Amino acid sequence: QSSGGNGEKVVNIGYSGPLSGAAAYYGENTLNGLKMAVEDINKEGFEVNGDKYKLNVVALDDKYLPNETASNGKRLVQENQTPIIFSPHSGGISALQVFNEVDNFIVSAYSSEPDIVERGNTLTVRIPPSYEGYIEPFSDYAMDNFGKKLAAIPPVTQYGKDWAEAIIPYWESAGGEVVHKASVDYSKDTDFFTLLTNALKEEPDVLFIGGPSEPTAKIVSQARQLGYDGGFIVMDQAKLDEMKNVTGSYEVLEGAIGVVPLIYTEYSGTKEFIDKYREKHDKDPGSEAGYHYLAMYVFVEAMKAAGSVDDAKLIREHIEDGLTNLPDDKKVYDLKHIEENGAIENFIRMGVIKDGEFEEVDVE
Amino acid sequence: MLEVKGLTKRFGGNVAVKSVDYSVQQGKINAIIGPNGAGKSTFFNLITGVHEPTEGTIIYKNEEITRQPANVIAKLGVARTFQSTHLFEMSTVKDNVIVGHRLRTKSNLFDSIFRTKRLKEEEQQCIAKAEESLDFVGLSHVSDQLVTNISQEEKKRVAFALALATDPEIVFLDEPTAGVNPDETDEMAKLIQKMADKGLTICLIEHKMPMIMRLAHHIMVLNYGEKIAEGTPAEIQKNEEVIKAYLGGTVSA
Amino acid sequence: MLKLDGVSAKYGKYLSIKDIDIDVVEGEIVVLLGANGAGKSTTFKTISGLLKATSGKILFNDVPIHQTAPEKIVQMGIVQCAEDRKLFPYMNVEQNLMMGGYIHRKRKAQLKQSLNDVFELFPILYEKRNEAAGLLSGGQQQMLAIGRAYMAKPKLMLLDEPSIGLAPLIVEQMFESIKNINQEGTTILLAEQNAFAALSIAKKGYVYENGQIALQGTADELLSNQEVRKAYIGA
Amino acid sequence: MNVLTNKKVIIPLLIVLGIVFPFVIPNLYYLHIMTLAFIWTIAVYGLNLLAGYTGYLSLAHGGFFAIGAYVIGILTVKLEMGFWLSFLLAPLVTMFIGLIIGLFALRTKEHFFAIYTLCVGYIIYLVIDKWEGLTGGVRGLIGIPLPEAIGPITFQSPTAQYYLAFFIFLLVVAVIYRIVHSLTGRTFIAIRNSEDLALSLGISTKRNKLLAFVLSTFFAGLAGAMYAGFIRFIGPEIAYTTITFDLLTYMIVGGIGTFAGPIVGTFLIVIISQNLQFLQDYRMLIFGPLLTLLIIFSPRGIVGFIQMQLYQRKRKKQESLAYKNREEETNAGG
Amino acid sequence: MELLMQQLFNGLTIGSVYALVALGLTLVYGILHIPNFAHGALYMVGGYITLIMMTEAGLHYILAMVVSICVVGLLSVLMERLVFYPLRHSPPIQDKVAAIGILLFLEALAQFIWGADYRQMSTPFGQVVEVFGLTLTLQRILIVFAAIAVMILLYWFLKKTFTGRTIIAMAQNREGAQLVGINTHKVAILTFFIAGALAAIGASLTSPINLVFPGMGHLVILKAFVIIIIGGMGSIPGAILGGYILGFTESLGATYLSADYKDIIAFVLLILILSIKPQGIFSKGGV
Ligand SMILES: Nc1ncnc2c1ncn2[C@@H]1O[C@H](COP(=O)(O)OP(=O)(O)OP(=O)(O)O)[C@@H](O)[C@H]1O
Ligand SMILES: Nc1ncnc2c1ncn2[C@@H]1O[C@H](COP(=O)(O)OP(=O)(O)OP(=O)(O)O)[C@@H](O)[C@H]1O
Ligand SMILES: [Mg+2]
Ligand SMILES: [Mg+2]
Repeated sequence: QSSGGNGEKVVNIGYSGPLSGAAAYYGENTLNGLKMAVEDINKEGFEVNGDKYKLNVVALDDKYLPNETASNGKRLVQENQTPIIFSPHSGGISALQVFNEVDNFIVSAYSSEPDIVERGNTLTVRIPPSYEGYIEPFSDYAMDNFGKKLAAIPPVTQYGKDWAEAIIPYWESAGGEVVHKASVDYSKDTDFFTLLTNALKEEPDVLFIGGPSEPTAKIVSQARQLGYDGGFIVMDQAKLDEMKNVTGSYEVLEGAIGVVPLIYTEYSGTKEFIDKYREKHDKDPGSEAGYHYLAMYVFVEAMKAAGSVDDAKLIREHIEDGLTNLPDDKKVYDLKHIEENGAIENFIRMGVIKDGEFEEVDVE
Repeated sequence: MLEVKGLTKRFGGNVAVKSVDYSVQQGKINAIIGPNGAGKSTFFNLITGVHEPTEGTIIYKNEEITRQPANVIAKLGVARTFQSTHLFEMSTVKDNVIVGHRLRTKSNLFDSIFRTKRLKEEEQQCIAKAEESLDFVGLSHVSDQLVTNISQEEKKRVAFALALATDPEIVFLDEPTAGVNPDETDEMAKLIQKMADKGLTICLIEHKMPMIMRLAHHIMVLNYGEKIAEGTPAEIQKNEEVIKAYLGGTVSA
Repeated sequence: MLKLDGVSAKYGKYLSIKDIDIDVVEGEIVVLLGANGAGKSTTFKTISGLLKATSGKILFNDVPIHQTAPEKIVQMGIVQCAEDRKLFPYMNVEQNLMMGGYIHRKRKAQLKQSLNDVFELFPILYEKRNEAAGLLSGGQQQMLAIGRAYMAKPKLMLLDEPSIGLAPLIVEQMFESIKNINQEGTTILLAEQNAFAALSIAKKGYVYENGQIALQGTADELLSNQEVRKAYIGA
Repeated sequence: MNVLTNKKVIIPLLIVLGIVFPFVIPNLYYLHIMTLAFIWTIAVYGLNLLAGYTGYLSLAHGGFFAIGAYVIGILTVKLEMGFWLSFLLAPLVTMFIGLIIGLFALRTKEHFFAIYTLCVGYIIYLVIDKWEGLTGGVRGLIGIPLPEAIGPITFQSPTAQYYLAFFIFLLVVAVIYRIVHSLTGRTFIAIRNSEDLALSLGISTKRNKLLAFVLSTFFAGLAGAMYAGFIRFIGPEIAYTTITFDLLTYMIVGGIGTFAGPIVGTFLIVIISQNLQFLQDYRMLIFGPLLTLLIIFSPRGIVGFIQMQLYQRKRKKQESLAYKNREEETNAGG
Repeated sequence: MELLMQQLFNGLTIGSVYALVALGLTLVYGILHIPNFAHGALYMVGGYITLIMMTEAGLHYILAMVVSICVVGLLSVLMERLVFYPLRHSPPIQDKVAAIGILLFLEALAQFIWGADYRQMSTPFGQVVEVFGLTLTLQRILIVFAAIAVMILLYWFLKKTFTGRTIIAMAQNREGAQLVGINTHKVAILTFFIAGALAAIGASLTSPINLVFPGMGHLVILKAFVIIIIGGMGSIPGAILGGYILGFTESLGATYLSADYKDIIAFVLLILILSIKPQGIFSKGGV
């Protein structure tokens, strides 16, 4: 940490994510959340061991390429002494995990890729919930309301594959049938007529889809054009509210099951965050912004509890305290606790579109 | 030494060379003439392996070489020049010619990387050959100049030197003096004569009749791909058919 | 008709032609002689605007043209038949010729007539009219290039070594054709290696040496000049 | 000749610079970037051998780079082979695959070859991306081990890894130097000049083109293996066309077909693009035009530009000398 | 059977767009003799301009498309004047890299101005129609017919008008074109304008059934390269035929082979064709 102007010290927080190229939009959203947290925190600053600190985000572009993340990581740690580096993609996270224990920094991982916390890396904190909790409730609801025939069209990403590999066995074990399986590459295709024609010829009752919200919404509307009237299981990456912006109304999305969008979430700190975000960016925040906002606060609390702003190990040990000490008005989400492997446990919530309206459905 | 039998080349429906029988006289200057589009260049290209013949055989030193690729034919001792000279403009004349002797060397990648004795020897050999050839064509004085800086006529000589560096026994020259003024044409003719004197067999395409008539020992005339006459310059000059098809009234001009 | 006044031009940094003065009177055939690389083609390129003169003036019917774009110069009536022919290799013979008449594209009948004239001049082109120019033999391409220039019906035709690579019979015919074209009223500036033939049909000539004009005179003067005879006629 | 262009001065100077570099930098991040630059340079040298000297622009180079990386990755991670043996095998396997592809690819020429190889590169990427069982798919391969110690030398520290990369880099530069300045190199250049002419000079263009192609894949594979050993994590994106384009850019900026070009271009751009990082998402707004401008004003790259300047200075000297002589002659004659 | 028909129609739609983009590329190839990587960026800008004209300026879809055609056409011309013209004498690899530079710039610029997110374009032709049991949207029918109309128009222009011929002439020999009195600057400008316009048309037609985002040109352009190679570089009929061949192979391949390997199909097709015919199917150069 370095000294700032008036006796305050500055802690650099590292970020390496896609700020240009195909995934830039996603990268920007994550960075927005992080930056907003830092701005808010810096209004007052925070105190660790009697010293006053402010935060400074050092954000580097890695174009979604792990090797660039690795270079960026080296740079952030060496030049800016960042105790924490945020990375919002699993490739980058893996690349950082190669040396984060040696170079002594926490990887703040925004990815629900299970591998990330299963490698025994002691300085990784996974922010978002694992998707595994969604499998059961989503499937059950879909099967009960629409029928047993599922066509799976997940995106080609690792995330999509993992989802598919989790949901298909469950669907089958619950007595359902998978009638079609293919994957889509959203970085290459945004017209899905060919794909859907093939999927729909099997007359499925439910479509399993997902990926970035916009192309996912596109799949829904094109499926409707082709006469499909069943339900949709939407992977947690896509958000129903964002999908509505593409389809124009929730009517088209009738029967879609997905995670509860941030704007329909009502924890103690959610509203304030949403309002602030809207004002600043003139659009609704997605969960990636919310989680990054939240995570930064958790880290600050952990630093306070640890009594250190630069000892990564110590900070990691105090994440649990960070979660506990988190002020209520910052609770964009209500996080439960951090597990041994670095995964933060979370509540599972699901929503559906019914009669043209969003509706939260109880899980359990 | 080189003989072709029934040589034919079709391009699509076009017959560029039509069953030509011909044999090159060793150690002599053999000329091939004929109207434009008669198939002379194609004839050369067939022998030197640039094009594959449609029909016919080519025999060189009792060995059939009909469908051999150009590089194999060159190794057997058949060299050629092109009408337009492609040289590497940004390197020196000598560097351009050195590679001409590459076909007589054996060094491979291994030799190059470890700079073996063989490589060093062969490099010397190539350099010596290049110098010798440049000397022969009278270009020693420009051997260290970049090719961009030498004159058109000198470039033509470099092309000759390149051909000579391959250690050929027979050389095919396709219009070596096209666009060269009479004064320089004479110089080139002398060079061709000098090559023949050295024991090389020459095959020559030219439209410059005075030069051909003076240089050539033997002339073949092609017209529409067919051989219409063959013989000494004196015979050809008198041949009615040749006059009608090709020479017109300017034989003596 | 055409007047070059102290024209110099260069490729890159080095002067290729220096202080060239040439005067072509309407209706004449004028010959440029010179060794390879002496600067004849460079002069032609400068006249037709492909190369910009670095100094000096070029006047065509008293209008300065040394700053004019090549296509404007063509429209004014100067057409060059270049040494390396510059044909459209994938177009067939007839299309090449029609492109030659580009500036007269509105006058369909005239183009048809010119086309027939060219075919009459070079019957072989008629035979090959549907073949791609790039596949013609060297000599055939040369004829096509001349034919294409003819299609533009120029007032002044620049012929750069038209006899290159042509069979003797054809050369003879070609000089005949040049004479005919000239007699129909086209002024001709001709660069040639074949000095004897060229001077026989020309009115006057210029001899180039190292990018400068070393000698000039009427055709007869040049034909009888010992040095010229020795260097360019080979007798 | 200028001191700075004298080989006898500049080469030892650069080597010394390379050796003392780890001692003069403020932190290890510089070492990381420098090590990467060495690795990229090796790949660019491979590309230059084919595109610059032989005249065949391969756009599959990123793919071969990735093959090298994946071979070492698969051998060490999946088959748990030792690092050094895998490291040895990686470029060889790449070369072998290169040989097979080259046999077909080299039937084409010019743009056909460029696009053909572009497609080959893309297929390599897709294969790596889809063949999960072998390559780990999108997830990639994690946990490539460090090189085992050789006697007392260990490769744990970034400095040791830097010296290892530097050593291999020097070796490659020396080998490339010998190749391009030998009969083999002359043969390649002859092919670039004119294949017809080369054939008529008795050069087997087929064989030599294949040799150049295979060599170029060898260096790509070597660089890929070094990269995998250095980053220790690989994903399919290293096979993507962007890598090829990066390599191409390094080569062109440095000077295609020049000996020093790959080094100059790679180091320059790697350093510039690190320095443009502060621009974040707008850095391509600067980098794109910069690249285009450079190409417009110096098509033969930086090294080509310098060579041209030197050459023209020399020529001017000769010219003015010759001109003077001529003046004198004409004066004497007139 | 119905499935086959539906997929054939899908192939026809995709193929029409491919053909349009490939046509622009092939035209430019004819003049520049380089694969213009920046063409994909033009396609992308075309999509954005139409979108912006509709959302911000409130223009009708068709009007917005006209504006887009003009803007992208001019952008393309600008590119020629500022970059490719100065580079006309340098070897082709240089142009390629310069084109990559432009591509990087335009993408960054688009992201800077319009953001990196996926955007949706609405269309007045969104209606779903059933024809012979096939489900089509009007927009898709529009794509097919508009593309075919544009292609016929272009073909007629190039082959039958003197102005069109000048493009071909210049492609084959720039100086030769000057010597017959063609203003090569004008022709180059015209060509690039047409190429840009084709990219804009292609993008504007497909955007309503796709999404608009900075990277939208990537794969399209890669496939367009495949097409012009298959069709013979610089060949107009080749580009059209190649576009449809690819469109059909993809939609049928996705149906009867594997949807996951749909993208590989194009590239494998190319490798196969070039391995057998190294010069492409229509192996003559020239437009
Ligand atoms: N690659 C080719 N494809 C098709 N036709 C060709 C090809 N090469 C040559 N031809 C045709 O073959 C015939 C003979 O051409 P060739 O070049 O051999 O003539 P030439 O005798 O050398 O004529 P010139 O003296 O004018 O150079 C010509 O009609 C030409 O159009
Ligand atoms: N494109 C060019 N770039 C650089 N230098 C050139 C170029 N064209 C010609 N030159 C040089 O300009 C000078 C004059 O050449 P030019 O072509 O005008 O000669 P020429 O009299 O027409 O000769 P030839 O009889 O060979 O046609 C020569 O030294 C030549 O090397
Ligand atoms: Mg010939
Ligand atoms: Mg000339």
